[in-house]
Amino acid sequence: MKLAYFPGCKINFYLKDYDTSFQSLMEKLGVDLIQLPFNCCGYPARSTNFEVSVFSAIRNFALARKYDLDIITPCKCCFGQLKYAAYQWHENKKLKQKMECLLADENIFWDGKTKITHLLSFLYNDIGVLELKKKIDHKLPEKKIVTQYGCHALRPFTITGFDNPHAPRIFEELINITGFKTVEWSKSTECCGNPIYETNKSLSLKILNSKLTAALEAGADHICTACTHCQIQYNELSFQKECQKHKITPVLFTQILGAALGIKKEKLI
Amino acid sequence: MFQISLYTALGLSIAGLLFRIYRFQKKGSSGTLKLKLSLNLKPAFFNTIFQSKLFYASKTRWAVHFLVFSGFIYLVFFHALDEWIAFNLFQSYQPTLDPFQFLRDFAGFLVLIGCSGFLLRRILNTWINPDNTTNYKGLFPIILILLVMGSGFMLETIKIISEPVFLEMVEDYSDIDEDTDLDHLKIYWETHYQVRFKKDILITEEALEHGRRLNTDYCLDCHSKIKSAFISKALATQLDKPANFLNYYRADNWLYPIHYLLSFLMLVSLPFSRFFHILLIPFASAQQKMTVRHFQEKAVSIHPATFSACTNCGLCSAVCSVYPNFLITGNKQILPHFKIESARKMMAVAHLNPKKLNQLQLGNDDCTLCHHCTDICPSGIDLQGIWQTLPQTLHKMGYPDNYTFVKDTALQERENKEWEKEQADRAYDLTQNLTGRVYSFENCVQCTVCTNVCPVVAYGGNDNDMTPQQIMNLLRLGKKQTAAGTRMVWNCLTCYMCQEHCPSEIKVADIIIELRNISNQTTDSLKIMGAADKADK
Amino acid sequence: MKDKKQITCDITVIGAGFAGMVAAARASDLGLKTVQTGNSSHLYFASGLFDFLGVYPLGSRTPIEDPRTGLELLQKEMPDHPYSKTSLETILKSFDFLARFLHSTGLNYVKPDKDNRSVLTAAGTFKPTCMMPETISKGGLLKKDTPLLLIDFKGLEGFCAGQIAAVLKKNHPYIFTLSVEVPGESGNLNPTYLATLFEDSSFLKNLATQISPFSNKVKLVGMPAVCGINKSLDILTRLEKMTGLDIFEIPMMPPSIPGLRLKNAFEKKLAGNHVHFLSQTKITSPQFNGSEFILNAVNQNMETQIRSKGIILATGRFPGGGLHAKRGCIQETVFNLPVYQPDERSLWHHLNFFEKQGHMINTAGVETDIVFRPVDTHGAVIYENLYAVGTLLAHNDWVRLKSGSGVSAVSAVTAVNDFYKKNTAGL
Amino acid sequence: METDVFIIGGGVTGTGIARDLTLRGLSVILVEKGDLNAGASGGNHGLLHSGARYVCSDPEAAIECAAEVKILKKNAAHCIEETGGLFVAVKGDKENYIADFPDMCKKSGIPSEFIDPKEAREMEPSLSDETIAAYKVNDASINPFKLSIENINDAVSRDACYLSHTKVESLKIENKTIVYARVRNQISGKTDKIKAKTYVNAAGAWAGNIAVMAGIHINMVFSKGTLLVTNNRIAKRVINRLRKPTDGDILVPGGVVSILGTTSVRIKSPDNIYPTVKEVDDIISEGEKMIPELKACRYIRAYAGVRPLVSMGSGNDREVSRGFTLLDHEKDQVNNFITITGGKLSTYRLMAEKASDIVCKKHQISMNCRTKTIPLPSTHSGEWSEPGVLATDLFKPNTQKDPFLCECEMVPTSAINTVIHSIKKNGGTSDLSSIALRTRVGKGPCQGTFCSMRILSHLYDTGEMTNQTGINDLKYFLNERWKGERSLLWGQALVQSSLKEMIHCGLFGLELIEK
Repeated sequence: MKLAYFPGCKINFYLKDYDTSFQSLMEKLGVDLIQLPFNCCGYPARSTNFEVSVFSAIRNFALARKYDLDIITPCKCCFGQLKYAAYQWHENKKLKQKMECLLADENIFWDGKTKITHLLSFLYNDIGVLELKKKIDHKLPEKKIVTQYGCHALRPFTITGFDNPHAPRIFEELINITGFKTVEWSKSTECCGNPIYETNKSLSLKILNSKLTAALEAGADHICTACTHCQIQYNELSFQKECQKHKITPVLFTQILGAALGIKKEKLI
Repeated sequence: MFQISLYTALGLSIAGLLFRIYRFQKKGSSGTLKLKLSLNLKPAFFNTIFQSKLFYASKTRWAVHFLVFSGFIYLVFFHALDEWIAFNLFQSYQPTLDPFQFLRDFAGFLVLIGCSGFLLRRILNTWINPDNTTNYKGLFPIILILLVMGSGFMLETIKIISEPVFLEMVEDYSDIDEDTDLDHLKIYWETHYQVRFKKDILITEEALEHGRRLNTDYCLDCHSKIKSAFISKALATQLDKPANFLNYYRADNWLYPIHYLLSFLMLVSLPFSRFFHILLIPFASAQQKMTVRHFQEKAVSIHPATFSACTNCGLCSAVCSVYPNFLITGNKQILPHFKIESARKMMAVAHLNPKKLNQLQLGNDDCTLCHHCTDICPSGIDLQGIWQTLPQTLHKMGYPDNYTFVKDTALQERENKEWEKEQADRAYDLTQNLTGRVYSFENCVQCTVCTNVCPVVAYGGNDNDMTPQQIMNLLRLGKKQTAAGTRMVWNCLTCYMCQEHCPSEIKVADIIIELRNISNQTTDSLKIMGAADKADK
Repeated sequence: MKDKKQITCDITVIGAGFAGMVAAARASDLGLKTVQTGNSSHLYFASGLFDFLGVYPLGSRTPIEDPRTGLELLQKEMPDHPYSKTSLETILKSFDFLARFLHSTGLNYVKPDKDNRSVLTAAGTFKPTCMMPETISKGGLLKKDTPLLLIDFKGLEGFCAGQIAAVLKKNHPYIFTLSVEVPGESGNLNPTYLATLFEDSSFLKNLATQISPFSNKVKLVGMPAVCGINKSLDILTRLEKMTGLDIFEIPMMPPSIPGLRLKNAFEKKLAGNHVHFLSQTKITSPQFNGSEFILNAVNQNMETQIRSKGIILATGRFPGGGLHAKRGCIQETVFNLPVYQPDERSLWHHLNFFEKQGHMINTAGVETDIVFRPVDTHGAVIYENLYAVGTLLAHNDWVRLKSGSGVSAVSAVTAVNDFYKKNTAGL
Repeated sequence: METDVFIIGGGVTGTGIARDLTLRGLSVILVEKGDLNAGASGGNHGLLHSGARYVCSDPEAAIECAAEVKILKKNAAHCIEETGGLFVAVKGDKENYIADFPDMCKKSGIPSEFIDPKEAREMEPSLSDETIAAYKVNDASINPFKLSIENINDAVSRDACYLSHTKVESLKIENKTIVYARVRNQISGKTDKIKAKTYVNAAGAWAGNIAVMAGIHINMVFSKGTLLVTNNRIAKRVINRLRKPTDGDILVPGGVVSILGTTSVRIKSPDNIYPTVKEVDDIISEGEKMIPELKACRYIRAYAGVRPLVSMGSGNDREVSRGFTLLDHEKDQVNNFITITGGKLSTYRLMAEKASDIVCKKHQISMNCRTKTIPLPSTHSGEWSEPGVLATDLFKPNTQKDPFLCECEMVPTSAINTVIHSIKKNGGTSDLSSIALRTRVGKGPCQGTFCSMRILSHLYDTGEMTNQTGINDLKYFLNERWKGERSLLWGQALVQSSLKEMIHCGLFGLELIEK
């Protein structure tokens, strides 16, 4: 299976290990990822300029369309934004026209058919939990782990359609096959605080802290993320004094699944 | 004459160099951009000698660039500085002997091709080029090189055809005194070395034969046949007619100073023109690149010299993640190779045009720190490092980011501004215009569920002012701008909790995000107005 | 062009309010492949108390002691009332099912005993109800003259201990009040956030130390219903241990935390039972092709075609969107079923908001047969496998009768059971 | 208690007279059986007529208006919003009326300017596309509550005394003069005698009842007018239907809302009136012809006022002059008693002036009226009655410190406290209703669903309330709101009210509580 790999901006500089582990995981699952010169998904521009945000996304779609590929991304933000943009494109005729003109200038186009899928939904829907389970040959130790559903994949459900927005399951199901045991906690669907890290760091960290405390109350050893931004936020643990007191480590889903599938360590970091 | 000009040139050039360094240091001491000593030499070496980064970035460009580079280096060592280097390396060295005679021409030839390549590209794709000033700056060195090469080849050609030069050589290197011998040698050189003589001498077989013998005796061991100097030879054949005239006026004598003066001009302009990148790129590439940890610890510092290493090749802009932003907003200051230019100017002269600075601030805000520009930059500049430090500098200079700007302006100021009208008139038809249509928020039943699920409300503490549902009320009360300026709107995580939980299914988050859009536009126009005022003063 | 999808299932529950949740719970419990659509956030308005029958006949000055006697009378006098279509034991059974289901999610309700319990509310009034969360139950046992400590929290609007005390003064002379300051919170406190604070043990300790001094004066402590969102009972018992006092919660204005607990409990468990939930999704142009319903579930970006044998219509009344009132008439929004309603708008509401007889509009709704299948004006069943449950049903002024949860529960359970009986053969 | 002048009725006229007289140096006691603007002063459009509306039905009233409006715009600017107004006719309206309108305006000297219907629709996009004619006039909107509050505050600042919830029970008459009035406080039930030189009956619709106490019969006619409040402001300007005045033909912007009215129904008694469903439907179906949006939009509440008119015996109340009636009862053998009633909000000052003139004559005071010249001072307790006021001037960046008690209209705790303070200063009781009267509390879409409880518990918190009357207070307040809601409960308004019922009856079971 061929898919266009949409890494998203941050992964390249901030989270190389997610990049590598994701790629080697896909390789293991027999998916060959095509690297295209994608630009920003448009999420950052969403709060500054609506048009820009949609156009950025559509331009990526058009690029994928050029090679007749569907897109997969490991980042929940990018996933959500691309979904959102596609929705706007279909809804808003005037907008669509303008976008089409702009694309035409670079002689590319988009017919709205390109599908966008996130790592998790891909594994859950296209590969299937049972399929994966068969492939697992290195069961991991029974560590307690809590899940971090990124906001933008989960909400608004009416646009992303990722999973039940109030009681999502797929992440748990996917983790539990690796051997790790997910534990219930109150804040699994809540925001990690990353979106305002740049502008309002103190608040961002407060939110992060509240999540860590809740995770500890639930008795977890790890927090599992499947989103670039969430992981970057949790990596704050190692930088911020007030976070270091929490004895809990964030892990990338790609790494634990990769490990469970027996991918070598160096190909995961 | 030669000596004087050489030493003045050297002096000037060194003085200039020192001056630049001094300036850099002074700037360096100013705040965020400190001098950084931690160097990593390996990339510096490869990037300097083989231009490795350029090679990865664009093969063709690398090829062209490397022609010039290699040819030029050869000429410097085996032509300009031959007395110090060439002669000492090879005892047998003679500029007029092969292979050196051939190589010199060949090197010159490479440089010529390379430079014409530069010119060609500049003419072909103009969009990638910055504004005219830098365009000219880019052209200056190329022209200069071409002139130097041109003059060089001309000089060689003239020497070839020149009778006086021939006679001088005869004087210096042979003991021929009989006119017949001299004539025979002349005949031989006229036919084989393309010297042009005033009065024709009739050519006979044995005269030529005798000439050849004389040539082997006296000349050959330190003057190869000129066919190896293929370019000059070609030129010489062209100069058949004016030859006598040129020889009469000893063109070689006045062409020679032109040649070396031009070369000295190059030397002088080294610190002040694009030539400088020859020294700066190694330096920039040697600078340690920023890592995530650096930013976490806010230990970011870029040496100002690296700004000047940029050659405006524009490769960064081609891979910039937010290129689409530029396509829609048209703000050039989004693109890296424009940004660094203005940033460099800003560093150089603190009082840059406020409008420009404002644009720069707005443009730089769009950067998503994807590191593509740094990855590709052939000069090895840590561009992302610069983008990441720029906001602090701009803030110091009175150009804060929108978040801070809004935080510091009282909400009342935002209401009833003249621009508000035009903004109201500007149809939001491309957006959903949720804030403009009553039905999108009038169904609120004041149940405060959105407020209850909002993490910002929960943890914002004293940083909160309005709650999501109060924002809906503000809209109902027709206070769009006030709403747009609230902390709520600007602290919003866009986590969509409110929207997902709203029993009346109001698009709370979408509305808040749209408000932040409006607020951003408002802020931009406020800033632009402010910048304009500054500019007037 | 929206994302298109297709689902086939045994039964579709339209609506995610209380009735909808019960129906989905029952259906998934019976192993039916269930799809649910709607907006679960309306449970924020639920008090968390399950009423059976609080007042009958309407206009009587006092609530009824024993709902059973009330029920008998009601079944005699109001043959159209949903309760009249069912029996006491069915009602009790459905309550029982509800209790079991919620218990399995870790949300404990006290089993109903013979009489109604009257639960103290934030207004200082008593609400007659049948089943309540254990965190609230002790408030239902409030005796005259028992010394009582009432706690409120600075910044928690709409709840004032002094107010309740003042109202109760006549019957409960020995009431102490305590206004707790939440450390580090200067301004407005919303209940949800306050509830999350309870999950932090240090906060709990702090609170305990402020309560303990009263332990020699009182035995019983009442506090707003914000004692944690998850594991509320554990937290309450921990607090009781720390203080050595009996503590109960007092339900207050929406957003109600007991309601939120219900919401979470249902959602978690139903998701676990693989009930496919389409949040904030509307059903448009439902069709019946003789054997199954074909529903178009539409939201912003998705268009899901649901093929379903049966449908449970639990869309609620006006707030839930099950009924929509135009200026002239009231309509049912999904199937446009016939709606029993007053003849003209002037009859909808009384002049007195607190009219004991209740407003006529509250009896409007969908009329059904004895297994809650909507019937047309001639009393004929409209669709074999279409059921209407919950507050959508006509002739039930649940607000005045205090019969909301009871009717919802019994109608939902009965409907699903009936569908199951009829269709298990086919499954 | 003793005073120079005893004024009955705390409407705009009463408070206006109080201010006028205190400005002329007389001491004043003003009693009001309810609270400020309980009658017609509260139940109207809040429209400052340019006069154009009356040019054909009642020219002299029109001229009066025009003159008064000028003065008010100068002196009471802070109670007025200079909206400007439009007269528009739609397809089917009487051509000849449209044709005569401009000259009639000219006759009464009222400026009116013809505008092309297209242009009119650009000015007011909400106008129907069937608009056939439009005239620009200088109507404005005025906040009657603020007006009365400011008037009385100014009077009180000159030692006038305002007694709210105080009802006149009887007037004691001895040889052709009233000796004292017996009053009863509605809340405490205490009675009291008030002696005064002159007695002014400004009881508006209840003027008849008061006059009767002095054995005088006034032939009052009560005409009920119902008005609707929309959820948001629909038009920038006042919009009048260009036709003979009738039902549902004026839309007045009131801050952030619009007010649509009105009807005219002859009723027997001015007491406990309320808008009926039929009236509401009539108004909307008339209004939507002029502004289609009115058909779909969400309404917050409806309210009714009674126009006190002194009959000239004819049939239709709209024929009866809207000019005011001023009766010196000397002719009725009561020397120190005058009655002032009827009239319009726009001319309240003039009414007050004329009444005061007579009073002054009786007191041999030569000083002329000064309300014409001295502007009405602005005090703080008034501003909270203004829709959306907080969101503009009084917005506090950090409401964490000062939480809103009423979310819809954004009334913060501090505001409630100031209002409570000013109520107590005027000897009133700080209960929900009197707070609601002076603030926007309960006037938003939720109509008291949440704010009622929040404010009540705040009152207990701050010790303003201690006994168990709170619940009855709550019930009373909600019922007052209900009167305004019930007639327009459909669509979202019904959703809101069902939520209210769920909370206050379903959960709190207030309907089971006995007084």
